[in-house]
Amino acid sequence: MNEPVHPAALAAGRTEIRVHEADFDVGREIAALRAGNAGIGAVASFIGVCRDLNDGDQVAELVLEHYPGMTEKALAKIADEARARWDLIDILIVHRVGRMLPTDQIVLVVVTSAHRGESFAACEFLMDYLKTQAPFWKKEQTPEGSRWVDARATDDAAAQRWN
Amino acid sequence: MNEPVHPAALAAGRTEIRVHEADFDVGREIAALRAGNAGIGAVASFIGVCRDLNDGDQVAELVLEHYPGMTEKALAKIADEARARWDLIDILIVHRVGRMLPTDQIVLVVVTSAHRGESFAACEFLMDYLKTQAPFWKKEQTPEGSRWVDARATDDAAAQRWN
Amino acid sequence: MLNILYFARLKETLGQGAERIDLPAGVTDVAGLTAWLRTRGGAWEQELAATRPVRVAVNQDMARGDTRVNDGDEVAFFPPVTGG
Amino acid sequence: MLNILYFARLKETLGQGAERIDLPAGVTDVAGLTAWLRTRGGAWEQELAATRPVRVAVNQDMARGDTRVNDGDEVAFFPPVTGG
Repeated sequence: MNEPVHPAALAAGRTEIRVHEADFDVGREIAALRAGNAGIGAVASFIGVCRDLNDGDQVAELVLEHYPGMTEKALAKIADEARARWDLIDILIVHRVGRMLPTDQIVLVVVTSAHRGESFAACEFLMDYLKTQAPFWKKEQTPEGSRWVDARATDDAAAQRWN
Repeated sequence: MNEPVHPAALAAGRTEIRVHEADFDVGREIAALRAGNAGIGAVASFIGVCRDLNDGDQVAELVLEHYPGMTEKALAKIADEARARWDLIDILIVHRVGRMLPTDQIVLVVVTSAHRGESFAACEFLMDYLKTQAPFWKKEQTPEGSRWVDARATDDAAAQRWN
Repeated sequence: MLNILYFARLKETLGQGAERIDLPAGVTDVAGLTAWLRTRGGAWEQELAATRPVRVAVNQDMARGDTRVNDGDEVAFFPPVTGG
Repeated sequence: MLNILYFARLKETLGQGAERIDLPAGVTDVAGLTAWLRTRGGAWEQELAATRPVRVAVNQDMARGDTRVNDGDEVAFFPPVTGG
Protein backbone atom coordinates (compact mmCIF):
# COMPACT_ATOMS: atom_id res chain seq x y z
CA MET A 1 0.00 0.00 0.00
CA ASN A 2 3.02 2.26 0.50
CA GLU A 3 4.05 1.76 -3.08
CA PRO A 4 3.09 4.43 -5.67
CA VAL A 5 0.37 3.34 -8.05
CA HIS A 6 1.66 2.58 -11.53
CA PRO A 7 0.88 5.68 -13.66
CA ALA A 8 0.42 3.73 -16.89
CA ALA A 9 -2.08 1.48 -15.13
CA LEU A 10 -4.07 4.44 -13.87
CA ALA A 11 -4.10 5.96 -17.33
CA ALA A 12 -5.46 2.72 -18.79
CA GLY A 13 -8.14 2.21 -16.14
CA ARG A 14 -11.79 2.59 -17.07
CA THR A 15 -15.30 2.46 -15.66
CA GLU A 16 -17.84 0.46 -17.61
CA ILE A 17 -21.50 0.16 -16.67
CA ARG A 18 -24.06 -1.87 -18.59
CA VAL A 19 -27.71 -2.71 -17.94
CA HIS A 20 -29.33 -5.20 -20.30
CA GLU A 21 -31.42 -8.35 -20.61
CA ALA A 22 -28.71 -10.51 -22.14
CA ASP A 23 -26.56 -12.80 -20.01
CA PHE A 24 -22.84 -12.06 -19.55
CA ASP A 25 -19.70 -14.20 -19.81
CA VAL A 26 -17.62 -13.66 -16.66
CA GLY A 27 -14.36 -14.97 -18.12
CA ARG A 28 -14.69 -12.79 -21.21
CA GLU A 29 -15.62 -9.69 -19.19
CA ILE A 30 -12.62 -10.05 -16.88
CA ALA A 31 -10.25 -10.75 -19.76
CA ALA A 32 -11.48 -7.66 -21.66
CA LEU A 33 -11.11 -5.47 -18.58
CA ARG A 34 -7.55 -6.65 -17.87
CA ALA A 35 -6.38 -6.75 -21.49
CA GLY A 36 -2.85 -5.42 -21.85
CA ASN A 37 -2.66 -3.71 -18.46
CA ALA A 38 0.42 -5.03 -16.66
CA GLY A 39 -0.13 -2.67 -13.73
CA ILE A 40 -3.04 -4.76 -12.46
CA GLY A 41 -2.10 -7.07 -9.58
CA ALA A 42 -5.54 -7.80 -8.17
CA VAL A 43 -8.95 -8.61 -9.67
CA ALA A 44 -11.86 -8.92 -7.26
CA SER A 45 -15.23 -9.90 -8.64
CA PHE A 46 -18.71 -10.76 -7.51
CA ILE A 47 -21.56 -12.52 -9.29
CA GLY A 48 -25.08 -12.35 -7.89
CA VAL A 49 -27.10 -15.40 -8.87
CA CYS A 50 -30.83 -16.23 -8.90
CA ARG A 51 -31.52 -18.83 -6.19
CA ASP A 52 -34.36 -21.36 -6.21
CA LEU A 53 -35.26 -20.49 -2.63
CA ASN A 54 -35.96 -17.16 -0.91
CA ASP A 55 -37.45 -16.51 2.51
CA GLY A 56 -38.30 -20.20 2.70
CA ASP A 57 -40.27 -20.40 -0.55
CA GLN A 58 -39.39 -22.03 -3.86
CA VAL A 59 -38.69 -19.46 -6.56
CA ALA A 60 -39.62 -20.53 -10.09
CA GLU A 61 -38.55 -17.30 -11.76
CA LEU A 62 -37.55 -13.74 -11.12
CA VAL A 63 -38.43 -10.60 -13.07
CA LEU A 64 -36.12 -7.61 -12.63
CA GLU A 65 -37.63 -4.19 -13.29
CA HIS A 66 -35.52 -1.03 -13.32
CA TYR A 67 -35.72 2.72 -13.92
CA PRO A 68 -34.05 3.27 -17.30
CA GLY A 69 -31.82 6.33 -17.24
CA MET A 70 -31.61 6.61 -13.50
CA THR A 71 -30.13 3.12 -13.21
CA GLU A 72 -27.04 3.97 -15.23
CA LYS A 73 -26.74 7.33 -13.49
CA ALA A 74 -26.97 5.76 -10.02
CA LEU A 75 -24.40 3.09 -10.87
CA ALA A 76 -22.00 5.69 -12.30
CA LYS A 77 -22.32 7.69 -9.09
CA ILE A 78 -21.58 4.62 -6.96
CA ALA A 79 -18.53 3.86 -9.13
CA ASP A 80 -17.27 7.45 -8.74
CA GLU A 81 -17.69 7.16 -5.00
CA ALA A 82 -15.61 3.95 -4.98
CA ARG A 83 -12.83 5.66 -6.97
CA ALA A 84 -12.84 8.54 -4.50
CA ARG A 85 -12.30 6.10 -1.63
CA TRP A 86 -9.71 3.70 -3.05
CA ASP A 87 -6.90 3.62 -5.63
CA LEU A 88 -8.57 1.53 -8.31
CA ILE A 89 -7.72 0.77 -11.90
CA ASP A 90 -10.93 -0.58 -13.51
CA ILE A 91 -14.55 -0.90 -12.47
CA LEU A 92 -17.09 -3.00 -14.36
CA ILE A 93 -20.74 -3.27 -13.38
CA VAL A 94 -23.12 -5.38 -15.47
CA HIS A 95 -26.69 -5.74 -14.23
CA ARG A 96 -29.32 -7.77 -16.03
CA VAL A 97 -33.02 -6.89 -16.19
CA GLY A 98 -36.05 -8.88 -17.32
CA ARG A 99 -36.88 -12.51 -16.62
CA MET A 100 -34.41 -14.85 -14.90
CA LEU A 101 -34.50 -18.46 -13.70
CA PRO A 102 -32.73 -20.11 -10.76
CA THR A 103 -28.94 -20.44 -11.41
CA ASP A 104 -29.09 -17.49 -13.88
CA GLN A 105 -26.55 -14.73 -13.30
CA ILE A 106 -28.08 -11.38 -12.26
CA VAL A 107 -25.21 -9.00 -11.60
CA LEU A 108 -21.44 -8.84 -12.09
CA VAL A 109 -19.08 -6.41 -10.39
CA VAL A 110 -15.35 -6.53 -11.18
CA VAL A 111 -12.73 -4.22 -9.69
CA THR A 112 -9.02 -4.19 -10.54
CA SER A 113 -6.21 -2.54 -8.62
CA ALA A 114 -2.47 -2.82 -8.01
CA HIS A 115 -2.92 -4.50 -4.60
CA ARG A 116 -5.70 -6.73 -3.31
CA GLY A 117 -7.01 -4.72 -0.35
CA GLU A 118 -8.41 -1.97 -2.57
CA SER A 119 -10.18 -4.22 -5.06
CA PHE A 120 -11.74 -6.39 -2.34
CA ALA A 121 -13.04 -3.39 -0.40
CA ALA A 122 -14.33 -1.57 -3.48
CA CYS A 123 -16.06 -4.66 -4.89
CA GLU A 124 -17.98 -5.24 -1.65
CA PHE A 125 -18.74 -1.52 -1.31
CA LEU A 126 -20.13 -1.41 -4.86
CA MET A 127 -22.41 -4.39 -4.19
CA ASP A 128 -23.62 -2.97 -0.85
CA TYR A 129 -24.41 0.38 -2.45
CA LEU A 130 -25.95 -1.14 -5.55
CA LYS A 131 -28.26 -3.18 -3.29
CA THR A 132 -29.58 -0.06 -1.55
CA GLN A 133 -29.09 2.81 -4.05
CA ALA A 134 -29.66 1.53 -7.58
CA PRO A 135 -33.28 1.44 -8.85
CA PHE A 136 -33.83 -2.27 -9.48
CA TRP A 137 -36.79 -4.26 -8.15
CA LYS A 138 -37.19 -8.03 -8.04
CA LYS A 139 -40.51 -9.81 -8.43
CA GLU A 140 -40.53 -13.53 -7.64
CA GLN A 141 -42.80 -16.24 -8.97
CA THR A 142 -43.45 -18.78 -6.18
CA PRO A 143 -46.03 -21.59 -5.75
CA GLU A 144 -48.20 -19.01 -3.90
CA GLY A 145 -48.10 -16.60 -6.82
CA SER A 146 -45.93 -13.63 -7.68
CA ARG A 147 -44.61 -11.21 -5.06
CA TRP A 148 -42.35 -8.19 -4.95
CA VAL A 149 -39.21 -8.90 -2.95
CA ASP A 150 -38.98 -6.78 0.20
CA ALA A 151 -35.84 -4.77 0.92
CA ARG A 152 -33.73 -6.40 3.61
CA ALA A 153 -32.65 -4.68 6.81
CA THR A 154 -29.34 -6.58 6.46
CA ASP A 155 -28.70 -4.79 3.15
CA ASP A 156 -29.22 -1.38 4.75
CA ALA A 157 -26.89 -2.40 7.57
CA ALA A 158 -24.27 -3.57 5.07
CA ALA A 159 -24.40 -0.27 3.19
CA GLN A 160 -24.17 1.75 6.40
CA ARG A 161 -20.87 0.12 7.32
CA TRP A 162 -19.22 2.40 4.75
CA ASN A 163 -20.47 5.68 6.21
CA MET B 1 -28.71 -14.12 7.14
CA ASN B 2 -31.66 -15.24 9.29
CA GLU B 3 -32.76 -17.61 6.61
CA PRO B 4 -31.84 -21.31 6.93
CA VAL B 5 -29.17 -22.40 4.47
CA HIS B 6 -30.56 -24.55 1.68
CA PRO B 7 -29.81 -28.19 2.65
CA ALA B 8 -29.43 -29.37 -0.94
CA ALA B 9 -26.92 -26.59 -1.58
CA LEU B 10 -24.85 -27.57 1.43
CA ALA B 11 -24.86 -31.20 0.35
CA ALA B 12 -23.57 -30.23 -3.08
CA GLY B 13 -20.85 -27.88 -1.82
CA ARG B 14 -17.24 -28.89 -2.22
CA THR B 15 -13.68 -27.75 -1.52
CA GLU B 16 -11.24 -28.00 -4.37
CA ILE B 17 -7.54 -27.15 -4.10
CA ARG B 18 -5.08 -27.37 -6.97
CA VAL B 19 -1.43 -26.38 -7.31
CA HIS B 20 0.07 -26.63 -10.79
CA GLU B 21 2.10 -24.87 -13.47
CA ALA B 22 -0.69 -24.63 -16.03
CA ASP B 23 -2.80 -21.51 -16.36
CA PHE B 24 -6.49 -21.57 -15.37
CA ASP B 25 -9.66 -20.37 -17.09
CA VAL B 26 -11.63 -18.27 -14.61
CA GLY B 27 -14.96 -18.50 -16.44
CA ARG B 28 -14.69 -22.27 -16.76
CA GLU B 29 -13.65 -22.71 -13.12
CA ILE B 30 -16.58 -20.67 -11.81
CA ALA B 31 -19.05 -22.41 -14.12
CA ALA B 32 -17.84 -25.85 -13.00
CA LEU B 33 -18.08 -24.89 -9.33
CA ARG B 34 -21.63 -23.53 -9.69
CA ALA B 35 -22.92 -26.24 -12.03
CA GLY B 36 -26.44 -27.31 -11.16
CA ASN B 37 -26.50 -25.81 -7.66
CA ALA B 38 -29.54 -23.53 -7.44
CA GLY B 39 -28.87 -22.80 -3.77
CA ILE B 40 -25.95 -20.52 -4.65
CA GLY B 41 -26.83 -16.81 -4.56
CA ALA B 42 -23.35 -15.31 -4.32
CA VAL B 43 -20.02 -15.99 -6.01
CA ALA B 44 -17.03 -13.97 -4.78
CA SER B 45 -13.73 -14.46 -6.52
CA PHE B 46 -10.22 -13.09 -6.57
CA ILE B 47 -7.45 -13.36 -9.15
CA GLY B 48 -3.89 -12.46 -8.21
CA VAL B 49 -1.95 -11.29 -11.26
CA CYS B 50 1.76 -10.83 -12.03
CA ARG B 51 2.51 -7.09 -12.32
CA ASP B 52 5.30 -5.54 -14.35
CA LEU B 53 6.31 -3.36 -11.40
CA ASN B 54 7.12 -4.19 -7.78
CA ASP B 55 8.72 -1.99 -5.13
CA GLY B 56 9.52 0.50 -7.87
CA ASP B 57 11.39 -1.89 -10.17
CA GLN B 58 10.37 -3.36 -13.50
CA VAL B 59 9.65 -7.07 -13.25
CA ALA B 60 10.45 -9.11 -16.34
CA GLU B 61 9.37 -12.45 -14.92
CA LEU B 62 8.45 -14.22 -11.73
CA VAL B 63 9.31 -17.74 -10.58
CA LEU B 64 7.07 -19.28 -7.94
CA GLU B 65 8.62 -21.99 -5.78
CA HIS B 66 6.56 -24.03 -3.32
CA TYR B 67 6.81 -26.89 -0.82
CA PRO B 68 5.02 -29.80 -2.50
CA GLY B 69 2.84 -31.70 -0.07
CA MET B 70 2.76 -29.00 2.57
CA THR B 71 1.23 -26.53 0.12
CA GLU B 72 -1.92 -28.57 -0.43
CA LYS B 73 -2.10 -29.39 3.29
CA ALA B 74 -1.78 -25.72 4.30
CA LEU B 75 -4.43 -24.62 1.77
CA ALA B 76 -6.84 -27.36 2.92
CA LYS B 77 -6.38 -26.18 6.51
CA ILE B 78 -7.11 -22.57 5.52
CA ALA B 79 -10.23 -23.69 3.64
CA ASP B 80 -11.43 -25.69 6.68
CA GLU B 81 -10.89 -22.62 8.84
CA ALA B 82 -13.03 -20.53 6.46
CA ARG B 83 -15.83 -23.12 6.58
CA ALA B 84 -15.72 -23.07 10.36
CA ARG B 85 -16.20 -19.29 10.33
CA TRP B 86 -18.87 -18.81 7.66
CA ASP B 87 -21.77 -20.69 6.04
CA LEU B 88 -20.21 -21.43 2.68
CA ILE B 89 -21.19 -23.68 -0.18
CA ASP B 90 -18.04 -24.09 -2.34
CA ILE B 91 -14.39 -23.15 -2.03
CA LEU B 92 -11.95 -23.28 -4.93
CA ILE B 93 -8.26 -22.42 -4.62
CA VAL B 94 -5.98 -22.71 -7.65
CA HIS B 95 -2.38 -21.58 -7.24
CA ARG B 96 0.17 -21.70 -10.03
CA VAL B 97 3.86 -22.44 -9.56
CA GLY B 98 6.84 -22.07 -11.91
CA ARG B 99 7.62 -19.22 -14.28
CA MET B 100 5.18 -16.38 -14.92
CA LEU B 101 5.24 -13.14 -16.93
CA PRO B 102 3.53 -9.80 -16.27
CA THR B 103 -0.27 -10.05 -16.83
CA ASP B 104 -0.15 -13.83 -16.12
CA GLN B 105 -2.63 -15.11 -13.56
CA ILE B 106 -1.02 -16.49 -10.37
CA VAL B 107 -3.83 -17.46 -8.02
CA LEU B 108 -7.60 -17.88 -8.10
CA VAL B 109 -9.88 -18.10 -5.08
CA VAL B 110 -13.63 -18.56 -5.57
CA VAL B 111 -16.17 -18.87 -2.76
CA THR B 112 -19.90 -19.49 -3.17
CA SER B 113 -22.63 -19.03 -0.58
CA ALA B 114 -26.34 -18.33 -0.30
CA HIS B 115 -25.83 -14.65 0.58
CA ARG B 116 -23.04 -12.28 -0.39
CA GLY B 117 -21.61 -11.31 3.01
CA GLU B 118 -20.25 -14.78 3.65
CA SER B 119 -18.59 -15.28 0.28
CA PHE B 120 -16.96 -11.82 0.31
CA ALA B 121 -15.57 -12.28 3.81
CA ALA B 122 -14.35 -15.82 3.21
CA CYS B 123 -12.70 -14.94 -0.12
CA GLU B 124 -10.69 -12.12 1.45
CA PHE B 125 -9.87 -14.26 4.49
CA LEU B 126 -8.59 -17.07 2.26
CA MET B 127 -6.33 -14.67 0.34
CA ASP B 128 -5.00 -13.05 3.53
CA TYR B 129 -4.21 -16.43 5.07
CA LEU B 130 -2.79 -17.85 1.87
CA LYS B 131 -0.43 -14.84 1.66
CA THR B 132 0.98 -15.53 5.14
CA GLN B 133 0.47 -19.27 5.79
CA ALA B 134 0.90 -21.17 2.51
CA PRO B 135 4.47 -22.13 1.54
CA PHE B 136 4.96 -20.26 -1.73
CA TRP B 137 7.92 -17.99 -2.51
CA LYS B 138 8.28 -15.52 -5.35
CA LYS B 139 11.55 -14.72 -7.09
CA GLU B 140 11.54 -11.74 -9.43
CA GLN B 141 13.73 -11.07 -12.43
CA THR B 142 14.42 -7.31 -12.62
CA PRO B 143 16.98 -5.19 -14.56
CA GLU B 144 19.24 -5.47 -11.48
CA GLY B 145 19.11 -9.28 -11.52
CA SER B 146 16.94 -11.77 -9.70
CA ARG B 147 15.73 -11.31 -6.13
CA TRP B 148 13.52 -13.11 -3.65
CA VAL B 149 10.44 -11.07 -2.83
CA ASP B 150 10.33 -10.00 0.82
CA ALA B 151 7.26 -10.68 2.92
CA ARG B 152 5.17 -7.56 3.47
CA ALA B 153 4.21 -6.17 6.85
CA THR B 154 0.87 -5.19 5.27
CA ASP B 155 0.16 -8.87 4.54
CA ASP B 156 0.78 -9.83 8.17
CA ALA B 157 -1.48 -6.98 9.27
CA ALA B 158 -4.19 -8.12 6.83
CA ALA B 159 -4.07 -11.68 8.18
CA GLN B 160 -4.17 -10.52 11.79
CA ARG B 161 -7.47 -8.71 11.23
CA TRP B 162 -9.18 -12.11 11.35
CA ASN B 163 -7.84 -13.14 14.79
CA MET C 1 -45.52 20.24 -16.16
CA LEU C 2 -44.17 17.43 -14.00
CA ASN C 3 -43.36 14.03 -15.42
CA ILE C 4 -44.25 11.57 -12.65
CA LEU C 5 -43.14 7.93 -12.78
CA TYR C 6 -44.14 4.94 -10.63
CA PHE C 7 -42.17 1.70 -10.40
CA ALA C 8 -42.54 -1.86 -9.15
CA ARG C 9 -45.28 -2.43 -6.55
CA LEU C 10 -46.37 1.22 -6.75
CA LYS C 11 -46.93 1.01 -10.49
CA GLU C 12 -49.29 -1.91 -9.89
CA THR C 13 -51.21 -0.56 -6.90
CA LEU C 14 -51.61 2.90 -8.45
CA GLY C 15 -52.54 1.39 -11.78
CA GLN C 16 -50.14 3.46 -13.86
CA GLY C 17 -46.44 3.78 -14.63
CA ALA C 18 -46.36 7.45 -15.62
CA GLU C 19 -48.44 10.59 -15.74
CA ARG C 20 -47.94 14.23 -16.62
CA ILE C 21 -49.48 16.86 -14.38
CA ASP C 22 -49.23 20.60 -13.97
CA LEU C 23 -47.10 21.57 -10.99
CA PRO C 24 -49.81 21.89 -8.29
CA ALA C 25 -50.15 25.32 -6.74
CA GLY C 26 -48.16 25.61 -3.53
CA VAL C 27 -46.02 22.52 -4.18
CA THR C 28 -42.31 23.33 -3.90
CA ASP C 29 -40.70 20.11 -2.66
CA VAL C 30 -41.01 16.32 -2.58
CA ALA C 31 -42.95 16.30 0.71
CA GLY C 32 -45.43 18.79 -0.75
CA LEU C 33 -45.92 16.81 -3.95
CA THR C 34 -46.40 13.58 -2.01
CA ALA C 35 -48.99 15.24 0.24
CA TRP C 36 -50.78 16.60 -2.82
CA LEU C 37 -50.93 13.14 -4.45
CA ARG C 38 -52.31 11.66 -1.20
CA THR C 39 -55.30 14.01 -1.45
CA ARG C 40 -56.46 11.88 -4.38
CA GLY C 41 -57.55 9.36 -1.71
CA GLY C 42 -57.90 5.56 -2.09
CA ALA C 43 -54.74 3.80 -3.20
CA TRP C 44 -52.92 7.14 -3.35
CA GLU C 45 -53.64 7.92 0.26
CA GLN C 46 -52.72 4.40 1.32
CA GLU C 47 -49.60 3.74 -0.77
CA LEU C 48 -48.05 7.17 -0.26
CA ALA C 49 -48.81 7.34 3.49
CA ALA C 50 -45.95 8.71 5.56
CA THR C 51 -45.65 5.33 7.28
CA ARG C 52 -44.95 3.51 3.99
CA PRO C 53 -41.33 3.08 2.88
CA VAL C 54 -41.71 5.05 -0.37
CA ARG C 55 -38.56 6.34 -2.08
CA VAL C 56 -38.52 9.36 -4.38
CA ALA C 57 -36.07 10.46 -7.08
CA VAL C 58 -36.06 13.91 -8.68
CA ASN C 59 -34.47 14.08 -12.12
CA GLN C 60 -33.04 10.60 -11.51
CA ASP C 61 -31.26 11.45 -8.26
CA MET C 62 -32.38 10.05 -4.93
CA ALA C 63 -34.36 12.76 -3.13
CA ARG C 64 -35.58 13.58 0.36
CA GLY C 65 -38.72 15.31 1.59
CA ASP C 66 -37.10 18.73 1.34
CA THR C 67 -35.67 18.22 -2.16
CA ARG C 68 -37.02 21.02 -4.42
CA VAL C 69 -39.50 20.19 -7.16
CA ASN C 70 -39.66 22.58 -10.13
CA ASP C 71 -41.69 22.81 -13.30
CA GLY C 72 -40.29 20.41 -15.90
CA ASP C 73 -38.87 17.97 -13.37
CA GLU C 74 -39.07 14.18 -13.60
CA VAL C 75 -40.21 12.82 -10.23
CA ALA C 76 -40.25 9.06 -9.60
CA PHE C 77 -41.93 7.19 -6.73
CA PHE C 78 -40.91 3.61 -5.89
CA PRO C 79 -40.42 1.08 -3.07
CA PRO C 80 -36.99 0.51 -1.51
CA VAL C 81 -34.77 -1.06 -4.16
CA THR C 82 -34.04 -4.80 -4.25
CA GLY C 83 -31.60 -5.34 -7.12
CA GLY C 84 -28.30 -7.20 -7.15
CA MET D 1 16.83 -39.98 10.88
CA LEU D 2 15.50 -36.51 10.16
CA ASN D 3 14.57 -35.38 6.67
CA ILE D 4 15.51 -31.70 6.52
CA LEU D 5 14.32 -29.45 3.68
CA TYR D 6 15.34 -25.89 2.72
CA PHE D 7 13.33 -23.60 0.45
CA ALA D 8 13.69 -20.36 -1.49
CA ARG D 9 16.52 -18.07 -0.35
CA LEU D 10 17.65 -20.59 2.30
CA LYS D 11 18.06 -23.32 -0.28
CA GLU D 12 20.42 -21.04 -2.21
CA THR D 13 22.44 -19.63 0.67
CA LEU D 14 22.86 -23.04 2.33
CA GLY D 15 23.65 -24.65 -1.02
CA GLN D 16 21.20 -27.53 -0.68
CA GLY D 17 17.47 -28.26 -0.79
CA ALA D 18 17.43 -31.37 1.38
CA GLU D 19 19.58 -33.50 3.64
CA ARG D 20 19.10 -36.52 5.88
CA ILE D 21 20.77 -36.52 9.29
CA ASP D 22 20.59 -38.62 12.43
CA LEU D 23 18.58 -36.91 15.16
CA PRO D 24 21.40 -35.12 17.04
CA ALA D 25 21.86 -36.12 20.68
CA GLY D 26 19.97 -33.80 23.00
CA VAL D 27 17.75 -32.28 20.29
CA THR D 28 14.06 -32.53 21.21
CA ASP D 29 12.44 -29.50 19.59
CA VAL D 30 12.68 -27.00 16.72
CA ALA D 31 14.72 -24.49 18.73
CA GLY D 32 17.21 -27.25 19.66
CA LEU D 33 17.55 -28.43 16.06
CA THR D 34 18.04 -24.88 14.79
CA ALA D 35 20.74 -24.27 17.42
CA TRP D 36 22.45 -27.51 16.45
CA LEU D 37 22.48 -26.53 12.75
CA ARG D 38 23.94 -23.12 13.66
CA THR D 39 26.95 -24.86 15.21
CA ARG D 40 27.99 -25.78 11.66
CA GLY D 41 29.13 -22.13 11.40
CA GLY D 42 29.41 -19.98 8.23
CA ALA D 43 26.18 -19.65 6.25
CA TRP D 44 24.41 -21.88 8.78
CA GLU D 45 25.26 -19.64 11.69
CA GLN D 46 24.32 -16.55 9.68
CA GLU D 47 21.11 -17.68 7.95
CA LEU D 48 19.64 -19.47 10.97
CA ALA D 49 20.53 -16.71 13.45
CA ALA D 50 17.77 -15.95 15.94
CA THR D 51 17.47 -12.46 14.45
CA ARG D 52 16.62 -13.81 10.97
CA PRO D 53 12.96 -14.31 10.06
CA VAL D 54 13.25 -18.07 9.47
CA ARG D 55 10.08 -20.17 9.46
CA VAL D 56 10.01 -23.88 10.32
CA ALA D 57 7.50 -26.60 9.51
CA VAL D 58 7.48 -30.03 11.14
CA ASN D 59 5.78 -32.77 9.12
CA GLN D 60 4.31 -30.04 6.88
CA ASP D 61 2.65 -28.08 9.67
CA MET D 62 3.87 -24.64 10.69
CA ALA D 63 5.95 -25.04 13.87
CA ARG D 64 7.29 -22.90 16.70
CA GLY D 65 10.50 -23.12 18.70
CA ASP D 66 8.94 -25.48 21.23
CA THR D 67 7.40 -27.83 18.63
CA ARG D 68 8.72 -31.36 19.28
CA VAL D 69 11.09 -32.97 16.80
CA ASN D 70 11.21 -36.78 16.73
CA ASP D 71 13.13 -39.38 14.80
CA GLY D 72 11.59 -39.81 11.35
CA ASP D 73 10.21 -36.27 11.14
CA GLU D 74 10.34 -34.02 8.08
CA VAL D 75 11.58 -30.58 9.16
CA ALA D 76 11.57 -27.68 6.69
CA PHE D 77 13.31 -24.31 7.02
CA PHE D 78 12.26 -21.36 4.85
CA PRO D 79 11.81 -17.56 4.73
CA PRO D 80 8.41 -15.95 5.40
CA VAL D 81 6.08 -16.97 2.57
CA THR D 82 5.30 -14.64 -0.35
CA GLY D 83 2.76 -16.45 -2.53
CA GLY D 84 -0.56 -15.27 -3.89
